[in-house]
Amino acid sequence: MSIAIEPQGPIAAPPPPEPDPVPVNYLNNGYSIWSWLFTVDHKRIGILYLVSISVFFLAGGIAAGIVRLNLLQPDGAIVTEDAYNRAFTAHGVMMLFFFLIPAVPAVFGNFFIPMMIGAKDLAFPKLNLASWYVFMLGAILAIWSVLAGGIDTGWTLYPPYSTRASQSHVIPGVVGVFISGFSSIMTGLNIMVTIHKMRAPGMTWGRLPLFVWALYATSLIQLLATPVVAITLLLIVVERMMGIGIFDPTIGGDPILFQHMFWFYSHPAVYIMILPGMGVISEVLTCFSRKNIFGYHAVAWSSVGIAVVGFLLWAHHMFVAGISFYAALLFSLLSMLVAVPSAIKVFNWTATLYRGSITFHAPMLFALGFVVLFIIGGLTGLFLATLGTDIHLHDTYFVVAHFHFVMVGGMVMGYFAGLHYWWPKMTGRMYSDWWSRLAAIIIIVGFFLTFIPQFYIGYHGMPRRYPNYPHEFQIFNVMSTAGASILGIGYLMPVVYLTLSLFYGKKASANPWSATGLEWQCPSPPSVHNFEKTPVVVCGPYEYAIGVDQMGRGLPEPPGVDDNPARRSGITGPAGPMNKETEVVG
Amino acid sequence: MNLTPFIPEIASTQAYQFELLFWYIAITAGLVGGSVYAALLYFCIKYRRGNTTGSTPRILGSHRLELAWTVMPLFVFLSYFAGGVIVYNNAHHPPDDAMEIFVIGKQWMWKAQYPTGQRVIIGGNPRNMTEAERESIGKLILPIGRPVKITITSEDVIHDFGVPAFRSKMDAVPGRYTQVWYHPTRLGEYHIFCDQYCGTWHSLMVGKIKVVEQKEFDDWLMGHTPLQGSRNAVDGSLAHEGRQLFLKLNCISCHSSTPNGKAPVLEGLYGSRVPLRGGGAEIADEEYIIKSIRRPRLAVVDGWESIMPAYDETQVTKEQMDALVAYIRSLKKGQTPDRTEYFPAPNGAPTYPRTQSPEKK
Amino acid sequence: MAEPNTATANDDPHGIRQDVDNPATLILVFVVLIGLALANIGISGAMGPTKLTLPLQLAIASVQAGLVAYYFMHLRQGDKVVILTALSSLFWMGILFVLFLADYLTRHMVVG
Amino acid sequence: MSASTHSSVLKHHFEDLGQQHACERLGMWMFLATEILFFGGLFGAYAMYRIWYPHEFELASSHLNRTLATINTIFLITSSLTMTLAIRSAKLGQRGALIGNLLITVALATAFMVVKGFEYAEDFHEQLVPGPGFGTHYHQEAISKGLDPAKIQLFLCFYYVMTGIHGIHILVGIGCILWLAWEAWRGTIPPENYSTVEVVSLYWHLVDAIWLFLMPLLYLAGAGMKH
Repeated sequence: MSIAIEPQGPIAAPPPPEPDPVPVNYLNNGYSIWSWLFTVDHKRIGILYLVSISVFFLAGGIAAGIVRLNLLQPDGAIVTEDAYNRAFTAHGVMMLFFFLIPAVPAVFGNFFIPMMIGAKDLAFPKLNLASWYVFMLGAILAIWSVLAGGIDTGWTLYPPYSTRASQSHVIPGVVGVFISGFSSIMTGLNIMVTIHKMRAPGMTWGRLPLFVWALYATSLIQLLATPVVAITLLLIVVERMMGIGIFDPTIGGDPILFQHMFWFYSHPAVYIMILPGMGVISEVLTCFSRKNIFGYHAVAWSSVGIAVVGFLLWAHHMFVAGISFYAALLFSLLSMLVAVPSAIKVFNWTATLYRGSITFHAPMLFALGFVVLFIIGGLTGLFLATLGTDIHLHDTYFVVAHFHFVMVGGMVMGYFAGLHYWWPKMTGRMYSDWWSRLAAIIIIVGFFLTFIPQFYIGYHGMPRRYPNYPHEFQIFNVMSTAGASILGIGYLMPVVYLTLSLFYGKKASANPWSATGLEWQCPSPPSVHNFEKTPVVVCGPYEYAIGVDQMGRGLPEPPGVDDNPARRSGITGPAGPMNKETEVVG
Repeated sequence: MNLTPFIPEIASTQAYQFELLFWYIAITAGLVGGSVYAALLYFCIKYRRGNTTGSTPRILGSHRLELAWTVMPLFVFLSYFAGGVIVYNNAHHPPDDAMEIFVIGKQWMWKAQYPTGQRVIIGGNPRNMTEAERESIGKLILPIGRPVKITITSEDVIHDFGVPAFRSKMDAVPGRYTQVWYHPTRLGEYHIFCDQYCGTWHSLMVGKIKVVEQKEFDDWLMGHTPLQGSRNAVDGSLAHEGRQLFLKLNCISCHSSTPNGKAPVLEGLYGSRVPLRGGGAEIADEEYIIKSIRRPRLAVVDGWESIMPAYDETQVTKEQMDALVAYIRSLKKGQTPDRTEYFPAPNGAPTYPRTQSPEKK
Repeated sequence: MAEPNTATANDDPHGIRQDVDNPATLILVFVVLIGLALANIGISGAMGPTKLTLPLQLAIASVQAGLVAYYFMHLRQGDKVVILTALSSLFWMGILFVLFLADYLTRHMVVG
Repeated sequence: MSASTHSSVLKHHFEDLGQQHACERLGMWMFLATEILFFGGLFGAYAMYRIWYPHEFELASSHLNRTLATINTIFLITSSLTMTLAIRSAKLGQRGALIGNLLITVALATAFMVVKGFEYAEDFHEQLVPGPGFGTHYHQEAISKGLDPAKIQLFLCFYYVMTGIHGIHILVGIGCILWLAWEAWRGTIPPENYSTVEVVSLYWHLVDAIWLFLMPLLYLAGAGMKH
């Protein structure tokens, strides 16, 4: 291990006495609405995405609220069956296509990938802006279709229901999703080209932060899977408009073919959703336990492994759909393979904590919540990948609970971990330490209360998408709804304290968590071109044990156990590596 | 269904296999997950900042550990796969002697049909039904301890015929036939759910399966015991075939329910006591019906002319005779057809307007 | 990837003129492409629909597409990542085909 | 080569022109990868049905107009050649030749679309369309050959969707090439900026290459079939 160490502090940190003239950063570089709407700065586009997906998260959350409230009574507590069907479809479409898929790649990926690899911007800034516009166009169409009367097909849009039976506004909704798919492709393409071609000197593949590896794997899926769903959705639109098409059983078409093509995208798409979350977790766990990641290469390659193997197992959504017996065997076997890289990640994260020096600030609590919930989500996935158990559990609340454990327990937790981890960098402000920790705990508790009962009723056979259900399931649905209201409160809290931090929060230092990534070498908030001069990378991403960042300079003192990071503004730490004996193991 | 027991009712052989596999996975996965939780908890307490000096060792990983936790889970997962294959294989291959019941999904009801022609409609929203359909709403009656094969298709969109107590589920796909089979092992009533979203009343496309003793089942099937929800309308069944023959052979022109019919009405004939010309009587069982068709002059019903021609095996084959008997057996009061030119298509294939022959793969 | 610093000519500092296509090559490729297209049509018409027709047609089309990619799309000058991208798109399409076939070729085998 | 041209071509966030060209080329290739998968989904669906219903597909294909398709193939291959020559002109800084080559490409592409339009018109006239307008003579013919007329319509769905989407790609290509010609006329495509031409040409060649596969799958499936 050879690290060239320059004896100097972090370059970009402003000197402690504050009231110096505020340096130009990406936020105060123009205040007009046009300076935002026509920006090509990847950081501003990231913020645009952050604002938009927060709105869609809220919209999807309202739909979820309607669904949960209606399930309080076995025959529907508040809305009609038609309204319920539209509500859960709106929930699915909003959350999946307009929140989960863009959440981390388009917000944190856009914002931090160039900074983490030491680039001035993404490779195609205009394309990046275009992707936001395309995304918004798709979202507006989808929202319009919801407001105009809704879609009642479920987010899976299976024909022939979606093509001939449904009486709802399928076409604008599907076109909206189709269009937003292009935004996803554009973002993925941009990130992929950027990672390939724009890394700073010394930033080899083996020194990339794991978040970048995860986003690389995500982009791979976005590029190669999204076009297949695009053509599939197009075929649905054509079939619905023309009254005839290739999935039409009356002319010999096979409705199951749609499911194949749909899941060819939509199964890898769940990895689009979870992989970036995993990347965030690798960043946060190492930072708050002050440890190198355990098994860097294993974690990095397991991301790529998940992305590639994730393409081979879509038909496990179709074990009881009437596919071939032998195909079912094959897909079940392949599904078992993808569980391995996920397990590797979990084991490595756990091992990273070993002999660490752990603090429990909000990002760490969210990250631990991710690991805890993802373990349950992942292990229950095994029941669904196993043929013999899937024939009972398929399309029950067991699936709903599993999916939410992975997507909400996994991805949304990862998203919040990232949001709390990078918020000081993005906004230059610290949020309330106490309130954020409380929110993390409330969200985890609310989550368990919401979704554990769903495993139980799913195991007992309650089908998904049922506004009317047998009476014996009522008590569990009431428990679930109660948990959901706690969860809802938990999700509202960050909205409040994060917004307040923008106005009343303490100014954040350049590196409040004492993290090693290149993004922390920029000021908070970053300047317009990120780096004054192109950084030169000398070592891997997680040298917390030695106490140097990726440019080989010393880290500031990390926040202590009871240390409120908000009070630590201006602390820049020792110049040079921590002067200590470092034990090298393994 | 009572949720007090943690394990849901086990009412078929497949359900039993499912539970074994489910709990094998649950326990092994629970052990793995639990030990990771224990490690997380232990590390979080032991290595919290307040408990350490703040300096950490530089641990980059261990190839041996990586290999261990790559290979070991893989083998565990493969054992799940193997167990799953056994159960799935079993679920996919009904025994040869299984009784076949035909189930058609339709927005929003299930139309089940027994090999002997009995038809029952399960679930659905009564408001969306025709009068005839409403009358046929009932339960799917199955005999205990006997394999039953369910062949499923759909008339419109994709549905799914799921029976939690049997741990079974299969999509109903328009234009295709799918199959499940059960071997019920417990008496009782169990839920049928539509598990594939199919539109507005998806959640009302539910009903009950009732598992009864073989004798009770037979009685019901014969029509001796009127279980609710089973008319003897017999589309697509043997009896329906008999009905077609009844019309085709012009039996109807004499055995009609019109006042000037030249022969006795056959409604409710089966099992009744028939007075014969010249005194005496016979119970109208299968034997009697066959005899009356093959050699009608042997026993003429009191009060009627002996005008019926005899039908030998060149005119009515053995199979056709079975069908005719089944039809006459099923013929109840007020069911004699009055029109010869129209009768509905059998309820076999999906009834899409443009449908051609179903997939013959 | 072009290596700008290897160019020595004063009027070509980025090595752009160095790797221009030879028009003769392009026209030769063009002639071969047209020839293959006509051959494909002719052979198909002569053979009629037999079991071998489709594989042969697709083989000819693949050769054509390969020529287009290699010469017209400059895959011969492309850097490794470009070639990797092109190959991986084909690989993923292969995944789609193979796993589709896994279902469609064996579906009729399930008889119960 | 003046320094000012150089700096106006090099975008601010790239280190040098080599990086910029490599990024642009790679970005386009990645987009092409998505295009290949886009059509790949369609080809996959086609392949499955072709395996299931080979004879219906051959019969349906035999009714398509192969003459027009052959003419179109020649148009597209020629346009690929002129597009490649346009890159050469751009690299050599020959503005006139660049614009000329681009305009020939546009002309050929437009000719393709016109021929395609005539072909569609003919198909409609002969009721070679799926759905309620499906010609009864095709229905009778299929039945007389012991085939299922429904699946003839299935093939026609593929025919219209595939050629339709391909046609939309041609239209987009025409737009892009016209834009290039306009930029070249304005003089914003010096040799340093040749990659702009190359990027569009990559797209154009892909559209061409896809046609090379549509040709056998749609038009040649039933070639040489007797009626």
